[in-house]
Amino acid sequence: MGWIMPEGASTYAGDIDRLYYLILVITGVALLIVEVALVAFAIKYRERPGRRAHYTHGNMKAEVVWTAVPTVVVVMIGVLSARVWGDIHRREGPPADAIPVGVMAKQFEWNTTYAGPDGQLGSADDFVTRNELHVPVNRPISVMLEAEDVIHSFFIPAFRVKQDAVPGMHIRIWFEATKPGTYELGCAELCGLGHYRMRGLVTVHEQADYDRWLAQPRAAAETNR
Amino acid sequence: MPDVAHQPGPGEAAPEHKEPPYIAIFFVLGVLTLVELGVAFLPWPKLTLILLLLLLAVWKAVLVALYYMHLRFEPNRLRMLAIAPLPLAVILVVAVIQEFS
Amino acid sequence: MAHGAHGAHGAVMQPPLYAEPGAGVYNEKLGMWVFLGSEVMFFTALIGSYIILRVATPAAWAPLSERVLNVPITAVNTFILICSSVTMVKAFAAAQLGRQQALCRWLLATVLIGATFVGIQVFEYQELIHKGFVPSAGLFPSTFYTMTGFHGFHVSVGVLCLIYVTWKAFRGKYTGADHRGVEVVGLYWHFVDLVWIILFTIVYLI
Amino acid sequence: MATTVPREELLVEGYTGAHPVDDRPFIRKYIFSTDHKVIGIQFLVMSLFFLLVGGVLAMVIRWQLGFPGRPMPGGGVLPETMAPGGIVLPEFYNSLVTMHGTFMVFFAIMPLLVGVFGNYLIPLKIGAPDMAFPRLNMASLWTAVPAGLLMIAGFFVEGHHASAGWTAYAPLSESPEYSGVSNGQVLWCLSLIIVGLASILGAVNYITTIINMRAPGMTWGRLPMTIWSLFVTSILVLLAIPILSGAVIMLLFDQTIGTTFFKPAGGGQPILWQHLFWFFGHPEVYILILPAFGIVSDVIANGSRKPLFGYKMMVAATVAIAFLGWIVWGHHMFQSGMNPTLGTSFMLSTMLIAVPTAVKVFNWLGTMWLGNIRFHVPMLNAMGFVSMFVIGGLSGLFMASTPVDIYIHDTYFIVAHLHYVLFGGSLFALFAGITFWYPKMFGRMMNATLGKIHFWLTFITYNMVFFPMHALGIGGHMRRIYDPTQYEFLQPLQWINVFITYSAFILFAVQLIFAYNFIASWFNGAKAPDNPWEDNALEWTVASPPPHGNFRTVPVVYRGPYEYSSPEVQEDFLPQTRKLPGDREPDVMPPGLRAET
Ligand code: HEA
Ligand code: HEA
Ligand code: CUA
Ligand SMILES: [Cu+2]
Repeated sequence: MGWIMPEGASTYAGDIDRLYYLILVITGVALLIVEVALVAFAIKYRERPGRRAHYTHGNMKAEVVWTAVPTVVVVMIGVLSARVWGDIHRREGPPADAIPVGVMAKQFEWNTTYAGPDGQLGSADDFVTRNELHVPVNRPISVMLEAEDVIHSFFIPAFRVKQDAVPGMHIRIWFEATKPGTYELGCAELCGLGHYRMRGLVTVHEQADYDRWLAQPRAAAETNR
Repeated sequence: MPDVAHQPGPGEAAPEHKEPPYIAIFFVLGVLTLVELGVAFLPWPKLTLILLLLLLAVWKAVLVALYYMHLRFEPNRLRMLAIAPLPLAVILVVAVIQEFS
Repeated sequence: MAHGAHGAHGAVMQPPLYAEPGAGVYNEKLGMWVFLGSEVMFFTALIGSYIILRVATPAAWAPLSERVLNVPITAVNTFILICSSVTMVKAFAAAQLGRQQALCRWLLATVLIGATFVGIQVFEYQELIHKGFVPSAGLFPSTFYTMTGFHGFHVSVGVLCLIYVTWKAFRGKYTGADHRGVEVVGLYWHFVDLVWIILFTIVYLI
Repeated sequence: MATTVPREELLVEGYTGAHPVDDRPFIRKYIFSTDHKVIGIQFLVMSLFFLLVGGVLAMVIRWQLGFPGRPMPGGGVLPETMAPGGIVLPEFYNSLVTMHGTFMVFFAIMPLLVGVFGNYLIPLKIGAPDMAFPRLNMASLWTAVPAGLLMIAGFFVEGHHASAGWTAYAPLSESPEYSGVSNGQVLWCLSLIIVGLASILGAVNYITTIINMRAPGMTWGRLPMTIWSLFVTSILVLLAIPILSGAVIMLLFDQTIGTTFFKPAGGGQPILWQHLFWFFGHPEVYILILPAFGIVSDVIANGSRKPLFGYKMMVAATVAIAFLGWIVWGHHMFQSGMNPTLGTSFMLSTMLIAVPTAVKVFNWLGTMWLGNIRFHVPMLNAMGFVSMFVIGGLSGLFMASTPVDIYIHDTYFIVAHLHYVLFGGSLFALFAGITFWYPKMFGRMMNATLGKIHFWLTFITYNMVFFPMHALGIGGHMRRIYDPTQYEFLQPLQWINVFITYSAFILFAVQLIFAYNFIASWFNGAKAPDNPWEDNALEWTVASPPPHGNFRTVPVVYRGPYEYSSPEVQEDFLPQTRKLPGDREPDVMPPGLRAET
């Protein structure tokens, strides 16, 4: 338990975590100021016989300070956040060399469509896995998110990726995993009684491994059709 | 501030009160409706039509508010209160339309 | 109104005598205007959704000439509602001058014309439903029935209120000095008319 | 009180103040009463009941989260469709979460803050005999009650109660084929439409009353912060609730008559529901906090025996929050598929809203600074409010930052935030407000010792319940999940859930102290003096409880409500109606009063 972010495994994680820690420090300081002042005043200015409160209606200078300082601080947080946000949701879309993957969410499973050897989604050699997502390490992955029934949310905590999948919409996101291994994929939007078990696994392969995996299940998928 | 409680409020029933041109407004409203009907079926570009029709509708609405709801004769404070929600309506529609256009 | 709010005589159509200057109008009128602010937002939700959905999915709206809506009859109905607004405002003018007979007659006319509007709308609905234009038939009918339906509901409530006011008028409850009921119900009535003016344009003509 | 004018003599045309004898029959006095004070107390009873219901639902939620799949003690009484053998079903869990949020927001906190304090305090504090429209006021209460019953009825209908969250995201909320819920959701919609109508009627009344019925001398610059906050809140209610009503009506039609506003299959837009809901929803959360700000401002000034620091800035901040509150709704939708550029604008506006709130926090601290602080129970709760609300507000900044929100959106970080602002904020302020005005409402004092015990135990256990939720959120724990142990990465965090659950049970038990104190004091509390807290505002110049009609004659106001420790008088308080030699008469004076002075 604590305030430490779990280990990240994508290119976003660094930026997001840094921003998180920055805000943690800023808000921590603000919180400390407020709580310390509150406790100190409570002790120092508790009622004592014969004392009288200082009669004042305010102080313009103080007001200006505590309006201006928070303004500067939050605008700074805003500007820094906007930059990271802009990197994630790039105007020009995912990098050109990204591997396209289709993810169709439905109650209560994730169906992932991979492009076949032609590298194009929507062609005859596509194949599908259920509740599994396989990606190579250090390659941008471009995910086309769709939903069949209700809203779901594609959440890979280790990658700091979360995006709603909305029926009727085609939402493209991208990410790049940086560490091989297996990670959990969860659904973060209430989608019905099975929402809590709408779980999948993401496997990040070394490139060679990935190529081998890509070669193997294709036949099976074709017979499945 | 003057002792406002004793002055007859604006739009109050004073005997010499002159009636606003209710009937004239009525004819304007009727004519504007006819114009709208005429305009709607003109073979003009869609955007022009929409803007023109909206303009006519707002014109009519403003006439109703100013004269029939006698906003024209009300204190300023009330007039401000009456138009206060309109910016919110615009904010909502304009922001959400960004999503889909 | 109940105790405390107003005296029995004199300045009932003014702000309370014993208070700081407020909006400069009497309570009931201020209250109605405040309430109308809320109504504006209600119709914003419905009309705004219509606009947004229409921008998002233009294909769900056929060109004007191919739509099933009966524009001529609705144009007549629009005119009818405008007529009811003018009779309403004439009733108010009569009330201001304390002309009892004129007040009753104009109010009665407003009730009848208002009810006619509702009647024609019901007829229009029947015709449309007959043609298969039912609420579940797509985006256009969804928005159409919700907007015009809630407007019709408002008109109907207005007619009921007007009937009550008319009944009171016939019993001579309104005077030149106190005709709050007439003015307040009038504000509501004109507002409903105003909403229709907007609706007619954006639903039937655009 | 040393007033120079013999008030009893001054009768004003059109003013019928306090009734010397109250001869209303029982039913008009206590049930269908038009007296704002009775209505306020009726709202109090109603909403405390719903607070209790919401609390009970929370306990069931906590049981399931702490011990997923284990039969709940006493759960055997629940029907098979909810918890067979005492084991909570996933469907039932979703209903629990939905109804916990719904009851707490719409039937507990909102009526407590707006219905209770709006009704009880507005006429008294501005010096009016009653609301502008007493009968409308009664109608508002008796519209809210059936709505609440309708909401409860949902538990007993075929299928489950509404279970798409209190935010009711479409299309889940409107598709029985996906949710398994039909009638429950319909009742949820109807109930919200009706309770919305009640709120709007109330708001119309409050706004009219505050604008038009302030006693002579009660200028805008002398209004207590409670009244300012309630005024601004009422405007938010007036303009935000109809948006919800409209949206819910469309949702209802989608479900019942087959329209397709939010149904993608028929060309509708699920995102539109979210926009409408949050366009209402964010103003709504400020509806839930602004009155709390007002109550706390009044209590802190009273407790510190010092004028409120920066009154004008406090008013300006309230208004600024209300304005900005309309342009930040998108921060609930950063991950919804909303246009990212729009997201950036919403982030910046959300950041800015921290500024007026900061002004408020520092002004409360400024009020305490160099004060002479009395730690009565209301003051303790008000200080609890400041220290806890700040945590909730600051956690809001994490979520306002779009990239960070990617990770913490829909996790327990949000749950922690919302409980810190709603419980740590609104509910602590309510404890402050209820204990502060209880003597006026019931003419009896609450037990101060029990009050202090309740405060400290609540303060501690409350933090034990909700502070660890931040850690869960940072660990990635999603919200609204029935069984967190399904995920491997959450299993190491499960002990936190267990800890929270035990703490929550204690927290609930501690609330029973409050319930006991509340009920027992009603019957046996010490008789309350007219002005137990030595406050300046108008309600403390009349008897406890005040008579029907409030003031015997028109009160005249000579100053603002925060003149504590003024050098002009010996005592450390100076009532608003007390005329000192140098005081000018208000510009507007009722004819009767003017003639005599
Ligand atoms: C009383 C109710 C209340 C209040 C007052 C607030 C106040 C704020 N809220 Fe909160 N919010 C909720 C109730 C409330 N919220 C609820 C119920 C939800 C969840 C809804 C759901 O999904 O179910 C929610 C969700 C929510 C989200 C969506 C999260 C998500 O779903 O991903 C966001 C995102 O931006 C947010 C932000 C904020 C901010 C920035 C404030 C600001 O107003 C806070 C400002 C206050 C401070 C900042 C603290 C005091 C200031 C200082 C001490 C000054 C010094 C400090 C600095 C300037 C650094 N809130
Ligand atoms: C003001 C609002 C409020 C309050 C007070 C609470 C109080 C509590 N909440 Fe609630 N909660 C919400 C508003 C609130 N909550 C909302 C809006 C959500 C989101 C819903 C959604 O996702 O859709 C939520 C969600 C939520 C969750 C997340 C569920 C999930 O996502 O799966 C959890 C989990 O632990 C939880 C727990 C608790 C607990 C343990 C309490 C405890 O504090 C309860 C303690 C008990 C009481 C407060 C009752 C005391 C009674 C009295 C004082 C009455 C006295 C009576 C008389 C005098 C007669 N809440
Ligand atoms: Cu899918 Cu939650
Ligand atoms: Cu918000």
